[in-house]
Amino acid sequence: MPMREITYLQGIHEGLQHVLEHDPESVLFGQDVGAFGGAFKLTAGLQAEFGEHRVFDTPICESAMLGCAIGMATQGMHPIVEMQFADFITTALHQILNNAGTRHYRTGNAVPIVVRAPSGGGSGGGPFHSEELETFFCHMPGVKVVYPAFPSDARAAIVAAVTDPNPVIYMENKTCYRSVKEQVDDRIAPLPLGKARVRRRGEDAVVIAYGAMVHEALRAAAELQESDGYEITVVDLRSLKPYDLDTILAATAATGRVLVVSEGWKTCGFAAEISAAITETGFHLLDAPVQRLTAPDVPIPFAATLETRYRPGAGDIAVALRDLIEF
Amino acid sequence: MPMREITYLQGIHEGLQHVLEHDPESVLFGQDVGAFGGAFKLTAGLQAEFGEHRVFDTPICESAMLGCAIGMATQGMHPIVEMQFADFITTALHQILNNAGTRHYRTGNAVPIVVRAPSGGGSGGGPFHSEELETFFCHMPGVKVVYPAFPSDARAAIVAAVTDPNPVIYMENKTCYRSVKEQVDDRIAPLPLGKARVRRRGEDAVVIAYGAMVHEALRAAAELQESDGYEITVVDLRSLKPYDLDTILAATAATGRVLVVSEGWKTCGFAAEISAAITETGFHLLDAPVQRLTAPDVPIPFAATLETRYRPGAGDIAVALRDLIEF
Amino acid sequence: MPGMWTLETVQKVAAVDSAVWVDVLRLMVLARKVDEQVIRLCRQGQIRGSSFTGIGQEAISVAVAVAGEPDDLFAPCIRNVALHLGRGETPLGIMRQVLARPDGPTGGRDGNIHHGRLENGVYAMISHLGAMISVVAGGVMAKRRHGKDAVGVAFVGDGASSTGDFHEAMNFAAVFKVPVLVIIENNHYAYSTPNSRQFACRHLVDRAVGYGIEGLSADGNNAAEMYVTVRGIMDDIRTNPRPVLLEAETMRMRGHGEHDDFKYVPEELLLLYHRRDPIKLALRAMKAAKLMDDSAFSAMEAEIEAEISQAAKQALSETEPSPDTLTQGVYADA
Amino acid sequence: MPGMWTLETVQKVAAVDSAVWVDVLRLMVLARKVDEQVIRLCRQGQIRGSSFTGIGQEAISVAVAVAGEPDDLFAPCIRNVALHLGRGETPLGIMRQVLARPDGPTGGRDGNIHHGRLENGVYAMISHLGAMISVVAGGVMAKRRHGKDAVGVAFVGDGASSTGDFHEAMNFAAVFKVPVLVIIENNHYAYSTPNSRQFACRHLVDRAVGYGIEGLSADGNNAAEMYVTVRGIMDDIRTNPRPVLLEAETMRMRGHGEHDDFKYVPEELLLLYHRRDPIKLALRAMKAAKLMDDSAFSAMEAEIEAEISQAAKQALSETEPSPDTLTQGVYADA
Ligand SMILES: Cc1ncc(C[n+]2csc(CCOP(=O)(O)OP(=O)(O)O)c2C)c(N)n1
Ligand SMILES: Cc1ncc(C[n+]2csc(CCOP(=O)(O)OP(=O)(O)O)c2C)c(N)n1
Ligand SMILES: [Mg+2]
Ligand SMILES: [Mg+2]
Repeated sequence: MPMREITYLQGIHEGLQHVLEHDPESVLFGQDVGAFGGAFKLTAGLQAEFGEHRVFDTPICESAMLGCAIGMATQGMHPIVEMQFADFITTALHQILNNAGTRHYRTGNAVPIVVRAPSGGGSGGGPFHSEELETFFCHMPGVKVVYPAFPSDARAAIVAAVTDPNPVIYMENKTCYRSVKEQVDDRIAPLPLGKARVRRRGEDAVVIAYGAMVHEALRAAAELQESDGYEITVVDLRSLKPYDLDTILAATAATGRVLVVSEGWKTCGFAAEISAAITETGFHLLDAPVQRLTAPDVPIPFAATLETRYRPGAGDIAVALRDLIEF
Repeated sequence: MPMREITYLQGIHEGLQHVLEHDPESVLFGQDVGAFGGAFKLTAGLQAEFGEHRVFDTPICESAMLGCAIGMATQGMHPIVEMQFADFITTALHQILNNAGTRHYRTGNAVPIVVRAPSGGGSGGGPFHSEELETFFCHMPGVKVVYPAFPSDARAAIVAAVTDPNPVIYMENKTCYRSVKEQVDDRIAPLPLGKARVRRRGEDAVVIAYGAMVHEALRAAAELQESDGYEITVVDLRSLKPYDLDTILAATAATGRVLVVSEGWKTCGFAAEISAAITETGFHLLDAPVQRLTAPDVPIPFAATLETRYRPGAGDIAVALRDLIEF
Repeated sequence: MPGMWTLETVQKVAAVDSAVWVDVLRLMVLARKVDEQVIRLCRQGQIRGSSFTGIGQEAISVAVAVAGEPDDLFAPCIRNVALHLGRGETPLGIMRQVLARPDGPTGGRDGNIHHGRLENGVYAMISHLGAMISVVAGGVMAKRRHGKDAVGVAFVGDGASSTGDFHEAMNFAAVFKVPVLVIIENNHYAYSTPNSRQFACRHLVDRAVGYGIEGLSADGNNAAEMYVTVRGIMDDIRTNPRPVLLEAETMRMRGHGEHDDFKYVPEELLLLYHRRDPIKLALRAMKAAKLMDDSAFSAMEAEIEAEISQAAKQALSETEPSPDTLTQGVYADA
Repeated sequence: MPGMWTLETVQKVAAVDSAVWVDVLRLMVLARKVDEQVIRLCRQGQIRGSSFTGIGQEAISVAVAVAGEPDDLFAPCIRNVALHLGRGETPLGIMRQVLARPDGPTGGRDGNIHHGRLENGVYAMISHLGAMISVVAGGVMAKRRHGKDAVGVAFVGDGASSTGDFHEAMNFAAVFKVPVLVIIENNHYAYSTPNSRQFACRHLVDRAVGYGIEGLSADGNNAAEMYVTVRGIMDDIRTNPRPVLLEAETMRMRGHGEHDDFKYVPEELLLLYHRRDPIKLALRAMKAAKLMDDSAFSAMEAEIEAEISQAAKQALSETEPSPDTLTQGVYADA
């Protein structure tokens, strides 16, 4: 098959297009996603292609948007809701935690909704347009969470999320939108939810990462190989709930040294979960304590000087890995 | 000083009474907290004592209640907001995470609000009246979280929460309301936030717990002493953010074996944070991997048979401790 | 029948097939007696926690249940056991629900009133007030896309009208012209909080104009008026899709739950509504219209009571779900 | 001045001290030129991300800023730089804010428009639309308990009126009779979404009746009408505390942010509002009333421009905060 280069944003776009084309029950809605194409122009052209009936704008009402999606989903539709920024979901978490997340357990009725959550900082979005909220969603029973890092996975994860009969939070990283590119062909298969992917292999240590941090980790690994000759495994989780404990443990066994990286806040963050899970089930595999490298417990600052320090980067990861290996 | 026995509920009530009496800037509001005395009769008599101006009912609007509190707090008042059940905060988390939690960092203006969150299951509240949401709050920068287990601490924690210049989520456990009693005198001093209390000492293992789980842990420790002669340390965290890492590490050093117990959900729960933090800073102190004992990732079920299995109890803790000690 | 009606209403009532009134009365009695049975079980300590009933408010649910078509969708709240019963739930199902039995509508996983069977078009509520209006709107949008001429009905209380969710859903439905009837059952209290501390407008139906939709009021204790009003709206929005707001004034004749002594309600108000009991009013009118007599009514009551006590007995003989099922079914299988 | 006014309005306008009109005009020009400077900095790549301005909507903020008393509280939104400037923020403060300088109102921690100085009674907004109305209501409640006769003013857009937070806060303020003026700046669009897809009522001010409060409309591009209207309401609710809703029709003359080419806005609408530019309208009226002439206006412009370019130069000469301060001040010290 011929290959072509697409961006992460195109990956999501193509995933949406694929779903809208092949699944007549799918609809996409959110603020400004129609003719305007969304705040990031990610949905540009989809309304023109599939019609106002399939791709449409809503008023500004996150709770009603999610409630509407739940109602549709329980009647056999496959709604995809775009939050303009992930940050605004906190006005309506009850619709996800309580209404969508508990429904199958309580009634046996499936709620196949997908909530797209443009996430993450790095370009001056400030405290209300940069949040990483995966921890909230991963803590919710009945909810699944995906977080692709590469364009092909982003595309495949849309298909998987829409196909899954459960509420899926689709985390998408805004800094990856245009900066991350990949060669892909036109075959689109759903991403297997719950399966990580090892992006690089080495025996000195493993970095467990997701979203934009996968790319920082890969840069750090390349740097360290060059500078110190260290060989680093990089695990791209791709799916956060469920997460792929088998792959994590295998990498732990192979390296004995684990660094978990997240651009979310530290306390009670997703990185803690991975650390705790490794401790519980793979303690004997460890040559050094599992370390977390995360954002500090600070609102996401606007100034470039502050945000650069705030957000873990390849340099920070390299330092943490060196410390870990030389522990 | 003469001693008398009070319940956990009375502890909170007396704390509120103390604050309302001594701090003219304090007010207490929420749904039905006035003449009716609240869904649990916890605030009974306070409106009669302090007047409608200080203790008042609101319409059903969690976001406006919290917003109003933030507005008052920035003007020098000390509002205490009662959520009728903690579960309903998820309709308005943005007011805590974004509006209260970021304000001091962004503007230098303090936001001394207290949000009372009646939490926890155990008596058939079902999925929407039993939630344990401390993980959400502990993940929020700029927010503090207390969770007392004993009547005297409950009383002192109200005073501390109101005195603190930051947003404080005051977790209170509904099953403890009438079942937990303690001898107290009339001296009321604020609880030092961030300080745990060791409730029992032993060298075989330590249980780190909070809220209702402290009592289950104490029962388990007593049982194990009797049945197996094991000596268990029980740490009552009392404050979850900040949490008392020094006390946790000291207990880890003394026992080498740590069980973290929480009635919240497992994945990304608060117990993971404690496990990760011990691993990071006290790995060398461990003789066995830190274990978590939490509720499973399941909506809180209503039936007694299910809820009893759902919620960690003294028996489960004893089993986990025995496994840990015999690791 | 009470004298405040317009000629038009009287004519509408008269035009309804008399069998409907028997259905309406029967369903009100059934709901009342189911609720009374639940209260007995609660008093006997058979039910975990408190119990929440709709005693005094039956006419509203019954009107909707009887007016609905098979494809319609409903979002009941905590006062609508009559809606459940009218849309296919059985007394046995209710007994199993409140007793947390495995064969009940939520298999014992949810609390007493948070049930609903989607196969009957009835959504299981969540407690968060106001949250279900947008759900039923979305459900109706889906049904209509599937070619069904479904309409939706959501029930909320006066207190729930203060929530942001109420507002978002009303505006959303108005913008998308979704055929949902949102009924505010104004029973004067939200738990202990009276209307005067819940809102400052004269009537909650005054909110309709702010959504650009019609708003109507009806006497929530008058089953005939409720039925002709609800039926009229549902028929109308079925062919001319749009949301409508209906405020039904009524009274909760028990505490918020059985644990609540509702001393905050003035005696006179309860007395007034006691005289305006929806079953009494309907029975009197039907007797006057010769649609019912004492012996037929007694027979109806007896039959219903027998069914309910049999249901309670059956449910009591069953046991709660096995703890081993605790973690099953959190997710739907792919 | 435009001819649609009632005699009463004309009389009210005439009764205002003429010095006020000069203040109003000056502040509009200042805000416009500050916004234009921000746009220049944005184009030059000096600003992170996009920039959000209030060009075309200045009259609304200015009316409030000039009408306010020292104890009053304000919750501006993203189109209200004029409110900030009118309540004590300096052009230098704004430049420092958009350039994320340590001496700016948020010390570079927050994005360009999310600032406010509490010492001036101005709350720093959060992005979550509608969330600040209840905050300003709470602030006013506190001030009144402290014996000040403060009133509050919150600004929201047409889009924000769809949020649950808008509703909860309006109802809350109505129940507690909090003196807040909530101004909906209806600029016809919420980002790309036109009014027709945002709400279905005729006018957003129709929502007032549903809260049991007064609702007024005013021409948001007519500074004189805005001022007399806002001043009248603020004076009135100061002594007779209660919330009021005011819908001001206006137009956003740029994109949602500078990244947005706003092609979704029909040319004619922009042309219409271009002719109705609030500064032009005010200047023409003031010239007709001999309150301003060309040379005085040029002098005013020149003076303002000098201040702004000096402010920009100063702010540009400073540097962003040291990364070492990143974790400071998340909590207030006990
Ligand atoms: C968002 C939210 N806040 C608080 C509650 C707690 N609560 C349950 S019922 C109730 C009163 C409801 O009053 P109303 O809507 O009038 O219904 P009624 O009980 O009178 O039928 C309250 C406050 C809730 N369920 N949801
Ligand atoms: C709760 C919430 N949802 C979504 C957004 C994203 N958002 C920011 S501004 C905006 C449009 C606002 O329109 P309007 O209220 O009319 O204000 P205007 O920009 O026209 O002044 C949107 C959707 C937000 N800030 N908050
Ligand atoms: Mg009510
Ligand atoms: Mg607008």
